[in-house]
Amino acid sequence: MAYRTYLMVCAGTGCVANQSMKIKDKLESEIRKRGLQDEVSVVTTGCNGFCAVGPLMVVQPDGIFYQLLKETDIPFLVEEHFVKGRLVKELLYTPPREKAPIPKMSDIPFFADQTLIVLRNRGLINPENIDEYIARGGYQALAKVLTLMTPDQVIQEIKASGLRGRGGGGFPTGIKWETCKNVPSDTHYVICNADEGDPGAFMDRSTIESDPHAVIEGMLIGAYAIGSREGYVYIRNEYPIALERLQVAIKQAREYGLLGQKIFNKDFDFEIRIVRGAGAFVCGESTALMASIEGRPGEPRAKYVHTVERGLWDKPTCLNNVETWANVPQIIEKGAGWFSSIGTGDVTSDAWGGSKGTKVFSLAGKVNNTGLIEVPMGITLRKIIFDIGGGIKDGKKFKAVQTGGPSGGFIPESLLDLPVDYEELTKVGSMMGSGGMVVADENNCMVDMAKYFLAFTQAESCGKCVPCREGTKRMLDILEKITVGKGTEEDLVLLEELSNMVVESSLCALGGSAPNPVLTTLKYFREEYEAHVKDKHCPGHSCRELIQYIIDPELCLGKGHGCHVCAKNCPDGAIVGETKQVHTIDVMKCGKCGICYDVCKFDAIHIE
Amino acid sequence: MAFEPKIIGFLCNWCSYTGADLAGVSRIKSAPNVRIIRTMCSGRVDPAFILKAFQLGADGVIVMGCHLGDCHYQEGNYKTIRRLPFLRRLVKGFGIDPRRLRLEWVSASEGDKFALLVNEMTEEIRSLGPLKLSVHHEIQQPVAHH
Amino acid sequence: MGKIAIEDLAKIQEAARYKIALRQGAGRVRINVHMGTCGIAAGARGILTAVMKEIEARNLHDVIITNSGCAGLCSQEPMMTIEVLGEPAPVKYVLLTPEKITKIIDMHVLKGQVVKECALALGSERTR
Amino acid sequence: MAKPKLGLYWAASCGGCEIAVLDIHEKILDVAAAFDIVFWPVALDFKYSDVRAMEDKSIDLCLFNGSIRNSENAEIAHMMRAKSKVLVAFGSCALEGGIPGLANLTTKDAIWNYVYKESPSTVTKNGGTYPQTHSMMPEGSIDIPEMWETVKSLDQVVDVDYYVPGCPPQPEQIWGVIEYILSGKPLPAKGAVLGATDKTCCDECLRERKEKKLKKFFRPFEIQTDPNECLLDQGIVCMGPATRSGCGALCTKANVPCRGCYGPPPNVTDQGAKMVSALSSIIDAQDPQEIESILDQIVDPMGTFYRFSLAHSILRRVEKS
Amino acid sequence: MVTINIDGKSVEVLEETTILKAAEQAGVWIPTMCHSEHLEPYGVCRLCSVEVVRGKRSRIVTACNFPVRGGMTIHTNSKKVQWLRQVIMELMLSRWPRVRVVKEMAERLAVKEPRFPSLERDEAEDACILCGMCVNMCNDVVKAGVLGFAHSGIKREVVLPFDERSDSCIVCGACAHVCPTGHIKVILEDYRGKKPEFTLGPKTPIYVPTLQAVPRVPVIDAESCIHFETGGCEICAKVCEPNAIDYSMQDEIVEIEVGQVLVSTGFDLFDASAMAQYGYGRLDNVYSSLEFESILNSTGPTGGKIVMKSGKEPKAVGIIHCIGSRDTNHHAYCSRVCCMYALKFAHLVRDRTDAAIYQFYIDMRAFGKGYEEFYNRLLDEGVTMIRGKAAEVVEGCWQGNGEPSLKIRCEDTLIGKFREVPVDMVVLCNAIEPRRDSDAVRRLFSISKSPDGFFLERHPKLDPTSTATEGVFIAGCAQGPKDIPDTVAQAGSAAARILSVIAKGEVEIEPVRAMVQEEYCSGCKICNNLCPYIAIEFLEEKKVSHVNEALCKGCGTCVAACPSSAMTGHGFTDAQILAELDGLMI
Repeated sequence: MAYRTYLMVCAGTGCVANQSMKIKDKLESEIRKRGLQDEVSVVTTGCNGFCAVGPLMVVQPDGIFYQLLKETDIPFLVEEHFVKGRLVKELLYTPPREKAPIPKMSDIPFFADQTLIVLRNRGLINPENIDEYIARGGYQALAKVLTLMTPDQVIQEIKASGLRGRGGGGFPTGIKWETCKNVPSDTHYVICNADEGDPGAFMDRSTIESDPHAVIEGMLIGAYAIGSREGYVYIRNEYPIALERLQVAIKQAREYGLLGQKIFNKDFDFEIRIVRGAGAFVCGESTALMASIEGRPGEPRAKYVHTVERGLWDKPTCLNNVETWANVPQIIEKGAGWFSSIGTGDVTSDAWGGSKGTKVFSLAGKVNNTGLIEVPMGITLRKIIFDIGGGIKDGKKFKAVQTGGPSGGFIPESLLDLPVDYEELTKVGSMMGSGGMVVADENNCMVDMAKYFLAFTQAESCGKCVPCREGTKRMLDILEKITVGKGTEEDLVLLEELSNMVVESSLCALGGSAPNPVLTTLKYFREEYEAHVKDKHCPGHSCRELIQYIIDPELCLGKGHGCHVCAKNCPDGAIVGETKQVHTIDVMKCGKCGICYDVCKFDAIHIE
Repeated sequence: MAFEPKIIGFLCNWCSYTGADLAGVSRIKSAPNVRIIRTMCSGRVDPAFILKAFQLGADGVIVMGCHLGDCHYQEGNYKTIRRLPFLRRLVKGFGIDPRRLRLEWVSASEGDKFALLVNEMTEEIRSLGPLKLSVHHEIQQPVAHH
Repeated sequence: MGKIAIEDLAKIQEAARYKIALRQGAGRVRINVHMGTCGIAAGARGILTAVMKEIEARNLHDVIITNSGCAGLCSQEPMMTIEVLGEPAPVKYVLLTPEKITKIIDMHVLKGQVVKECALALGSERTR
Repeated sequence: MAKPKLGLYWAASCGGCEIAVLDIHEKILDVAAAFDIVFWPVALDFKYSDVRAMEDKSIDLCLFNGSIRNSENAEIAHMMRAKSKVLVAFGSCALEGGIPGLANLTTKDAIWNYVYKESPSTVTKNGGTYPQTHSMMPEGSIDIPEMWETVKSLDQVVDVDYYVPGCPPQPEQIWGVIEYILSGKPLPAKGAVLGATDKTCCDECLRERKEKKLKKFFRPFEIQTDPNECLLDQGIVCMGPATRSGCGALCTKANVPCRGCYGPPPNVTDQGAKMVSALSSIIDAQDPQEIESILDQIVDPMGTFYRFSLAHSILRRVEKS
Repeated sequence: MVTINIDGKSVEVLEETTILKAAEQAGVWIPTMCHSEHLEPYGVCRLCSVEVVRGKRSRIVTACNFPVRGGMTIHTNSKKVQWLRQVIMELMLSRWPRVRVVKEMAERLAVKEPRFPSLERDEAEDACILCGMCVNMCNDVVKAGVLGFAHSGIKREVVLPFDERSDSCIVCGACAHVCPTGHIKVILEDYRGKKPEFTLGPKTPIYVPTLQAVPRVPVIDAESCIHFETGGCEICAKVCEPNAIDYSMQDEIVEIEVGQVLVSTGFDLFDASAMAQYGYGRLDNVYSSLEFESILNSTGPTGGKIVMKSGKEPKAVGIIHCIGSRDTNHHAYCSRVCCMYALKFAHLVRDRTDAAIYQFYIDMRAFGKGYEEFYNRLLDEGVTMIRGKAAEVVEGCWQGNGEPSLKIRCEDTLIGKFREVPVDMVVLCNAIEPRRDSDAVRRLFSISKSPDGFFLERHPKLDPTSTATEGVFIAGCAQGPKDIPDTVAQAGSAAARILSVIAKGEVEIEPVRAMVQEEYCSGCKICNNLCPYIAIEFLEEKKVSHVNEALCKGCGTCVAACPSSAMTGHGFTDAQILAELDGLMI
């Protein structure tokens, strides 16, 4: 039956965690209560990207964007909008530092400035229904490939499109497919790396949750091009919803004969198996991933013989990231020219000459609109952070942005106008990486941030080679010393030397990129290190040993009239003073837990 | 005159017969009552021969063979050691005193033992007296069926 | 549906096209049934169902049906406004009955002629 | 020319052999047609005086079954020898004493004492009386034959022309003999055994013989025998190896060991001694005590090995001192 | 082939060989810490990092596993490479300061002290430096799959499955062999009292038995070879150019039909450990005569030098006669040969060392030709002959040089006194006894044995080489203890007897034999397993038994046993014996 209105309820992990499923049920019951169930259909979709304001819903065809929904709002919302047709202002999105809400989703800057290729179906289709994917033009690319194009033509198309690996390396996909295809072997494997070990990165998860079939179709096209009959999706076990949606998608694809024997009755068989990652970050690296699929412990091996020549079970294997595979159907359907028109540089002569198409970033950190964004290559950091991201939270001042997850580097304010693409980011010491983007503001201590990321990579080091195993631990020890105020000048020199050594001589990319956060913070925020070392002072006010909580007498007495709230809550009993009098913090006893800072309603407590 | 028992002796060629020969050679005195039949091995002595001997009027039968393990044919005497007790049951069944049938091992070097046995057996049969069987009066030989 | 061939792709696409199109907000004609509390009392709900039945019967894919609040003219309820892409101004129909709906859909939505007798006015209120 | 005369007589017999003659079923009519039966006391009412009245050798063929147990048997035996050209010892009793021959295991007194005195079913008035050969009755004197101390086979009393073994001889064999005689072919040498072969029962037995190494003997009811395996291999005493064949191994086909009723094979004089010799060489024991204990498992050696041939064995009877 | 340039030297190597091998060929040293030529390159210590320049790009790669390609220039000692090595060395030195391999490499790379402490510092000298060679050896070469890594990152360690002794460990010691720091130890058995060969024997499962072996080719001891245990290793096959090693060879049993057999199966040496008082198998340097022979043998484990287990020359040697011979508890007979070889031992010890020699004998039986003269010569050479059976050999410290030597206690019957003779080495003259499996061999050839257990000859004087069984002959110590001259003589006579039969071309058989009259035999098979000579076989098609005349000895047991008297015996038929009976009874 034809509905007049569709409620696209976001069912991405973020929103589901915020009870969007309960909201969906409430919506359905309210609609049924009012007898509108034949007119208004509730559809769960993949993640829309705007996780900061989840759980969210888009009313189509009107395109109205409701956000920060609570179960209690639903009865009123259904009554007002669907019965009476009036918008509910309180639930609309109001950009930070503005008054008027923006009802139309397309007008909201967060969405407006994005260019969706990989995430074009997000929020529009129910990922667990293959018909809706097909309705959006799904599997047309596969049909086109199987009927009109030879494998070589497909490879030429991809090469022409300038598509490069979205996993972080940025290796030209076309060349990778071509080399893999030309390796003589009875078996070729095709792998989708959905391990996504970076903390703070959730692009692959959303892509699979919103549009699993895009990945499947991409792999089918890739397999046809390379001549592979077997594909693996190596997906983290920590992505239950994505795993389940992928399994449903594969089952439906197999029912439609899009997987298995004689696809589209052509002489092309292809089967996809799912292998669940056991939670090791190192298994994101291609050779470690393949070792894990083969049942061996996830340890990388030297890649002097590329995995396209000898990969899984020593057979030629083409491994690409989820986002890379998801781009393929669009390129085939809309043509390489359309794809290469987006992004920077020129790939006609040199495959490494440009960064084409779009990149999905997971924008997080101290920015207002945290969420998943897909932006064209070449967009500047400033536009991402301030236009799409909605600027720094609580009006704080921007300090740095870290791209590429724990293997990426920090980029200072001076380079905000840097166009985002593979070459530019690598030039400044960071890297495109998987697409994690963490914004830090004035209250973030660069040394502490570097230590956080290094601690992650050090813990995740497989421990096989000496530089990474021992080197990262020694670097971490040094950073530990610095953050507790025991760092010396030589430590900084030593830290840099160790970092360079680990980058140069580590066996795999994990070790090779783990020092990036340290190197870039040393390069751009040397003064913060000096502060920690010389003045024993933490500019970002976050290294506990180096900060000091002080009560401002005027505010405490003037505004708060000595309300004594901070003293009551202080666990160490470090705050001296009676009500109605000025309170002071005994420096020796103060455990720097920060509770007084939080509870003081009058902002009388500052951090030095 | 006194009852002279007729005793049939079945001696094996390699041990007891040689032993008897040794007794003779060493001039050992012994009773003449034992009439000797030589067989290649004590295993060759068929129980029917022994019954036949009694039927023909023998008062006693003694079978002599090599000691166990010494048999020239390795296991001949092992068969005899099983046949004689079996036959002794039939002999007892026919009402003949089992002492009239003896089995002894005499090796090639035991000439004296052979002589001793002959004397001993003769005295024992003499004490038992002649063996009277009703079949003795049946003159006719049972016709062998062929 | 068992194993599909390439042709089936188009069939599926066609079947689900209407649903997807709506979701993208693409539509040539937009019918807005005014359902303020009084509108509903005057039978706007019946009008809305009638409109939907007509659309479905004619298997139209480019007509958006929405409802909105009260248009203000309580006396003329139930009312609906039809905006057609490319036409200068939306047309408001008043005192609607399910029967009138069929005629309006045929004449205005399909053929593009405004049904004078049912129409109240052209254009819409000016908002500052 | 006149039909040849046929005579049958049964001395100490159970009559089984006579019935076996009838067992040739309709062929009895051929016999009746071919022969002029002149003497068959068990079947027709012939009188001894009739036979005495005949000339000597006037009966062409006489089938004499049953062993010689008393004076009457001997008297008729001698009479039939005189009256018939061909005297055949018909059946195991005539040939070797048979089951009645087992009386030689004991004495006449012991038998009478038990039968007329001690057996529980005998009612004795004044201490039980023995039958007298001559006794006076009011009606006159009665003479009954005198019971012999030893049972004898026919050829131990008179000269016998041919022997037909078996208890009873198998009907096919009987008919074979009669048919041979009717055919007028030259008769085989005197003393020949007809109605049987020169081989032993094993030849006709269908059971498979494997290795014979026995540690234990069983009586037929003690174990569940394997129908295809030689009974002796399974430890059951079977007289088959020392018994002439001709019966078609009837008993072993019925899962019962051969009793030796067809008598010893051609070259064997004493069936019992031969069987003892054969059995003892397959006993698997070397230690005297173990041998004794195995032999104890054969309960009645005399009865087992001389069941039919005791009267005709080398020693013929047991000496009671 | 590909030409590359290493530190200025150009070298031609096969393509795909690693830089390390190419450098070796070019005589350039590259440090390695986790490399062994038995294993696939593991590339974890990164010390072998070198700078490779190809076209305009230069990068740091590990030499041990980087495949060489044409037109490559390699700098193994550029400033950057040296710096990298030093920092890596500092890392290792800070964690394992006392490990010899690490200290040596650090010295060689001019790294004195690490500039930073390590929280995981391990003072042990045999600490595990996580080079992974043991794990790879166990999994890839030996294929026992016992060792493995546990935990990741800094907590990585080599572990046994569940930290318990694993059954699949075949104690091949390969991991201990390849471990650079001696962290892995193989617990060996206690060799106290064991023969020198056990300690001085071949070190590897594949070895050339002795230099005089014919053919002189190596042989593989299947019990201790890893390949037969786990199917792995095969290193010997890899290095053998003519690849003559075939693991699938098996022992073959070949059946040959012969007419006659000469059983000369030799003797066993009496196990002297049964006489505990002499300490054989319990005390070191107490050898049996055969062991001493192998020590004297120039191709033996000691190459002919008379040395104690410790490798030093003995100062005094005691030779004790009649161990197990002329002894009612063990063997009453005299083993006949000991006296003479004991004298030979004395002579050789006198010849090769300047040790004092003591002989403990009961009677010196030098009965052979030239034997007595040899004995007198020995006396002249100063061998001390003590007439008296040695009672006991005990441990005792004599020279005081810490070498635990032995003492032989005995009663010297000539001077009527007890004596304690201190010696360094004791040689026991073990008795010659019949082989342990002689009963089985005897039954195989159906020959009997004499009371002392050796094989029984047909006649001790007249016919010592043949046996009661036709066609089976015996020679040598199988028939009784004897020395080489006697054995040669006896063997010669046995051979002559055999050849005489062969020369005649036909075999004389017994006239007296059994025979089956097939018309009377009904196949009751009672006779089948009676015959000790297996002369009676059963003809399946005719269903009758049949006697093989060649084998039948004519004992007649089967004739008596045949229930249907189908079996008759030529010369001793029933009729003949019955006739004898008749004759006797008149």
